[in-house]
Amino acid sequence: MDFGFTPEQDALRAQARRLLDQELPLERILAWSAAPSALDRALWKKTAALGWAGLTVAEAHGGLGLGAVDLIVLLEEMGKSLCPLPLAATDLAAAALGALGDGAQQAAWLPKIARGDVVATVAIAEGSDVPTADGVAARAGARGTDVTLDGTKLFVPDGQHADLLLIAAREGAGVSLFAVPADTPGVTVRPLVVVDATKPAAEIALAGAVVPARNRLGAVGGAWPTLARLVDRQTITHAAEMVGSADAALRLAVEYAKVRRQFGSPIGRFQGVKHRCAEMLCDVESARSLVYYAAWAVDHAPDDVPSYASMAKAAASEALDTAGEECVQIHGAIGYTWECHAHLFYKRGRQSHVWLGAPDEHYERVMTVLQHG
Amino acid sequence: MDFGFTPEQDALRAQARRLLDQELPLERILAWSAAPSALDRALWKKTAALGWAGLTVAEAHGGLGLGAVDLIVLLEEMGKSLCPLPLAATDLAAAALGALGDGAQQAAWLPKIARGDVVATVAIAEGSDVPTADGVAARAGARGTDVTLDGTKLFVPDGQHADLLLIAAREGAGVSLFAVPADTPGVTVRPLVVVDATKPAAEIALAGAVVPARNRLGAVGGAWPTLARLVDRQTITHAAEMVGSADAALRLAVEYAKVRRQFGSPIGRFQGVKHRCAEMLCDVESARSLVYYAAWAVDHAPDDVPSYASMAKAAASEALDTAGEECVQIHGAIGYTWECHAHLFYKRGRQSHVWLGAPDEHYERVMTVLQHG
Amino acid sequence: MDFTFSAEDEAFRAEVRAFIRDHLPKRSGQDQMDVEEGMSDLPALYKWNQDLHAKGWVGFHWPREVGGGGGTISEQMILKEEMARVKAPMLGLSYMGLAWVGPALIKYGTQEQKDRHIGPILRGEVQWCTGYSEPGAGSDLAALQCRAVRDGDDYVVNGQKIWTSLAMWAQWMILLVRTDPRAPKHLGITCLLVPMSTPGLTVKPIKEMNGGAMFAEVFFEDVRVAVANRLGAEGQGWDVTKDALANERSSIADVWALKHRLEAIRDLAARRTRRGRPAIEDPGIRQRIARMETQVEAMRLNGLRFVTKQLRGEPLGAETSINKLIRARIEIESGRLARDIEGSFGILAKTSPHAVDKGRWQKVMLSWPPFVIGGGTPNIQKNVIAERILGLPHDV
Amino acid sequence: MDFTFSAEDEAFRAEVRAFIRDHLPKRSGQDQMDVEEGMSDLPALYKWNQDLHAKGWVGFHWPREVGGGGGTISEQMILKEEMARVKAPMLGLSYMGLAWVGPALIKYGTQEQKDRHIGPILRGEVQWCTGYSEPGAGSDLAALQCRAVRDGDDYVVNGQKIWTSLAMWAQWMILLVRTDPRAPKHLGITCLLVPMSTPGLTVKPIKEMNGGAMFAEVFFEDVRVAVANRLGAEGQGWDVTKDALANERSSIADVWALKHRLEAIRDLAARRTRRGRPAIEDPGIRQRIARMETQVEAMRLNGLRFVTKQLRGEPLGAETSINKLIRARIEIESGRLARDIEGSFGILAKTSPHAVDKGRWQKVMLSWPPFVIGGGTPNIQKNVIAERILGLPHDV
Repeated sequence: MDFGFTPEQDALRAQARRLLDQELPLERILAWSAAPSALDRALWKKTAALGWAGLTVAEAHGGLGLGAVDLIVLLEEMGKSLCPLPLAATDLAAAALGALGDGAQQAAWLPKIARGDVVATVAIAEGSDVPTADGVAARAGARGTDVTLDGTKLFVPDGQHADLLLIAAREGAGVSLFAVPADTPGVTVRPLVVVDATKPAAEIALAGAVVPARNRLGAVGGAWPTLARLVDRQTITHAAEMVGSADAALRLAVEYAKVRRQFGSPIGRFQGVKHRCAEMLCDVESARSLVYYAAWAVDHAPDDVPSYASMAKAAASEALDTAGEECVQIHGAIGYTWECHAHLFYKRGRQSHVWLGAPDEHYERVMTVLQHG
Repeated sequence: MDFGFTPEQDALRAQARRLLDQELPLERILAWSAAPSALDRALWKKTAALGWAGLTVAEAHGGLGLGAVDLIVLLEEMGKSLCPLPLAATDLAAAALGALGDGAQQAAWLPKIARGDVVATVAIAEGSDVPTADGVAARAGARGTDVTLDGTKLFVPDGQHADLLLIAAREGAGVSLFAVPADTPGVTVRPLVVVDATKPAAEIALAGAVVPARNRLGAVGGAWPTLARLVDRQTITHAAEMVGSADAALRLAVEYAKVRRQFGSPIGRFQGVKHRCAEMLCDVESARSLVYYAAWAVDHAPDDVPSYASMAKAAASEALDTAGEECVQIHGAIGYTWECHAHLFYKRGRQSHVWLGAPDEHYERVMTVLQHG
Repeated sequence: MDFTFSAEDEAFRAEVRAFIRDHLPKRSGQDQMDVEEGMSDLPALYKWNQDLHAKGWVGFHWPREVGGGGGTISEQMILKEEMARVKAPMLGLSYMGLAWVGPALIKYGTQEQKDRHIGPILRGEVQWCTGYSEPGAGSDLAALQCRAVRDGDDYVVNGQKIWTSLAMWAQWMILLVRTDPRAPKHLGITCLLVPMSTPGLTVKPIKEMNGGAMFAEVFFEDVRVAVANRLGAEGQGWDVTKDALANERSSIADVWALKHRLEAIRDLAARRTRRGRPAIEDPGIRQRIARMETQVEAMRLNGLRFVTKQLRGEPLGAETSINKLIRARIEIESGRLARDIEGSFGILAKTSPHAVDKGRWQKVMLSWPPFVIGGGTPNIQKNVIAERILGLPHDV
Repeated sequence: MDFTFSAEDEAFRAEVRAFIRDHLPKRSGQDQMDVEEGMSDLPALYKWNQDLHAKGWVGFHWPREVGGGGGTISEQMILKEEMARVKAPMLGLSYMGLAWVGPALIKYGTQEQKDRHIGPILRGEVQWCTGYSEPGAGSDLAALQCRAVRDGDDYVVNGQKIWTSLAMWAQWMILLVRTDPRAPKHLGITCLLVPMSTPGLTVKPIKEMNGGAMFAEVFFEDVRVAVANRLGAEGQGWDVTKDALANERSSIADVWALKHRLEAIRDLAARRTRRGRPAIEDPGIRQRIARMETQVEAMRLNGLRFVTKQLRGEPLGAETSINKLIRARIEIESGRLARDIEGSFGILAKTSPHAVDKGRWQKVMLSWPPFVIGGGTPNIQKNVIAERILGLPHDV
């Protein structure tokens, strides 16, 4: 029984912290968020060289072959720094290729992903808010040995930075997944302007985009069960980022409360401030425990994944939505200014709360699992 | 425009406060709650002599002919003292007689009620939690010029102290209301043991109880619309008592926080305590405003009654449930002892919260009114 | 208790409604958030100010002898409520002048000062800003350090102010400075009226988290202010302004703005879906909407109880902090609720394709702090309530 | 990260399960609230204590040389978890003796004291109570005033204790007294072991709001305690007991008790109706159940993170306050939730006709304070977290 990290994982965390402190201090994130521009490819390559992009890619394909727990160590640190690198999206795409792709498909894409040459993402969601296969309305049609794709994918994480889009589309009675290079004619990627600029998302319009049938990952119409599992993975990795962000928001508020003086005393001496901070710590640590276990379950207890993914996301959403808001409030008027970093966490909290399902939706699922196993 | 009380209402309030402080200090309520015994008839008569029992009874029948706002002035003070006198129940019965009774029925009962000779109550609820006419399963059957009553009424306010029971029963396609003396054969009244002993309630079992048909108030099967209105009145008067109780619970906590010292200082100096008290005051005053307006609406703006009754009850429930709980918590370990009065308010809060509908049910009704007018 | 109005009051209400019908600028209806946008149609707002002023409805509660309307308390209430009901622009263009400067001038100003400033304020010709808060003096306003030293017929001001709203558009500032650093902190403060064009005075807008800029920092470097522009006596600055600080603007206009916002949220919920069903049928959403409606109603009725006290000639005390706290809750919760109704779409900001209601709700979500923090943070309001109403001991 | 156990640990788990199968008293399954009821079947509990003791499982984490079981941390965890899973009675009958007295004796006791007391505690033959809190020293325990004056070979004790749980049934008390009123408040305190039968010692049960009485006031009037019964040196009392105060009993047993309670709440919701539909289909009730389940799971996993720290030989600090705060929330919310599921029936107490589940939930609703307030109020826990984990300044 050991609910802690290995020395290797601690080293990975320390490495991430060093790199992020150096390359992406919050001042840089703030400047970037005013006018979110293209992905910093050089930085992405640099982290890929450290093994980040291929962290969970099999060693045979040039990755490190590590697990979900290792991944969330990185993501938690990225969350603390509000780092906009597309690691979670790329991991998800790699996991999809690993689960559904055949040898040729994996060999074609995974090494490039691991090297950081190809940024990838998975496009599942659309305008519908129904989180089942029924929510996929984009259509795939046969044309000889090709497949044509039509429809609109929404909220595609890091879609505007991806070279490779894995697109879920209705085919026959089911849902298939297709590997679609972003520069395929008929594919239009438009960035969405979101509340939290550090979490890019895009719209992908498909107007008769054509890919060879060999770009289908897995069987015709057979992708949904795997996609549903991948959404759980995505939910957990996102919750890990949220826990990091909530932790950092709390620390930012606490450090300010130690130095800001009102009425002759640091404001952190007043229980009106300190008790709120204590409650936030409670919520952050609880969400953290749930995220850690959920990540462990991904590779070791798959039956636990659905309910723990939902518990982790619900708890992380509540912790971060509150921590971001309190971070602004504890800073007082300064917290409302652009120059103060508080709003970056506030925006992350307000956005992540509904991204991949608000707490009430996840609690509903927890309840369903409790009732029906 | 005047959202305040008249000098006469202020005098009524002062009179109530004097009498309650003298006759029913919390020490006496505490002793009584350990073994709730019979109604103190002498005290009831004494208050009746001051006009309380007949406050809203027409002057023609020996009452003061006052309105719902006057009534809630009394009830708010009674709530502060957790006074167990059956004023709200008796008012409701008098209002039912006033609305549905004919001249003879009113003349038969109202003067006795106003004099304090007859304690009365209305029995609507049963085991079902459906708050519509469908929830009434007790049946009335014809037998010559008589009516037989069968069924079980539950949660009858002050049922164990009432001489006159106004009983709602299904008759034909609708619901009728019958005046049933408590000593009628076939009527068995059993006190319910409730969390808050200061709010007595009873079960009334009807096993072939017979009353003359002239004891029917109003038309055959025609009572429900009036009963629904009376439930709103009951909801408002109960909310008024709750506001009084919440106010008193807050004051009790505040007074303790001023004198109880920990770490060399009154605990009321710590924001952990004082901010909670401030929030409670906010909630109590808001509930109070809603109750006052709802009571005014009873006699002057009937269309506003349903939604304001629900808003008042929901707000009062939340305010009191919290104030009672915080009153215990702010007292620390002492608050858990029988000798401390905090638990009396806690129990009132926990009980009243679900009595006549929990906040979620009332908010649902507010929403329905907002949508459909 | 009586919620009806006298025949005179009802006649006044009819007069207000007729005026609205004839004079309300076409462009209105914005949420109160949109002060900046509201400023953009200045000609219409000047016309509106003129029309209102002609009726005596700018500075309606000020005495007639200084040019005010001399309205009774119930007439003031009717005027504000009728205007709010139709989402009319503010009752007067010189917002800060009406709220802060006028009341102080009326009580402490010299005849010359009144003659010079009150007319332009009423006519909406001059914008004012307030130089109160400093980086080290926010909730603890009396800790202010901005220094003024007497030099002949001038004061020479050095220091900094912050959170000065509308400073970029103002021609005058009402400024608090410390003239006696050795006096107890409330007693060494003096109030000055300062033209914004004075040399040495610099305005630096503060960019806000929603991307806009309504506030500014104001820097003073040897700014010379004529002693004639001192309002009240030297050292009397705290008294001069504290009345206005305590001067509760009736919250009726705020209540109506919130009521309009909740109406729009209900409408949003009726248009959007959650998990394939209309959001307005979602029980959790319904509960939150109804609960917020209940709080706004409580706020409205609390306000009427306060007005009743005023009508009866009783002073208003700390109880106005109650509505400030409720308002803070609603300001924060309304944006969050709208986001939850929008679900995934709740993340889309103003200029995004697919943004719901042109990103209105995201703006609400990013714009509550001035309403929550301005005029005292919730923690300060709670201290005020706990100490002044409940009698709990001071802790700061 | 690894949630599996070693082969040795799994063998131990099998041993525990076999033991439970063979020895668990039939009457069990009560909620932890029912300590009083639990006490009523004493013969079965003595037998259970004997059987456990024979296995070395009473005082399982104490060193073998004092008669403990010398269990490893993971074995302790397995033992507690398996017992909690089947709702077994407590691991040892001398509850306070095991929790408070034994640890202090092992560290500070003379050989004679150990020989005299540890055996009876392990065998469940002697009940202990703790004389710590006083009317003026609750959260601020070190402010205690109960006075002991040396008189020859005795201390003479005068004063009062309060909130002494189980005092009515105890034979011995571990008592904190002030021996040096002039020393700084933590340094003038001494620890004594006192037979409850000593003349001058009076126990007065405290009636609780749920009608029961688990706590007492204890009065001391010239109570003579032999110096030989002093635990540790004079003035060392705070050190002697503060270790035990800080000694986090693993919360695994608490977590399982809460899990059982939530299971019962789900079952309740499945049996009851709200507005004519099964309560478990009510979306608001579902949200509250799932949220509480999530909090209990977090509490369980937080506890495993703390155990991991211990397994790695790192000291446990203030983080155990986190689970105490979560537990406080759940203790209060569980009774409230059950009430709301029961609706109108939620007001019916134990002995009422129609009471649901024999009034179990009303008892829960009236019995949370010892679990919420005992061992430090939520406000104290928040101060501990804020100061010791977050490094915020002291305020008391």
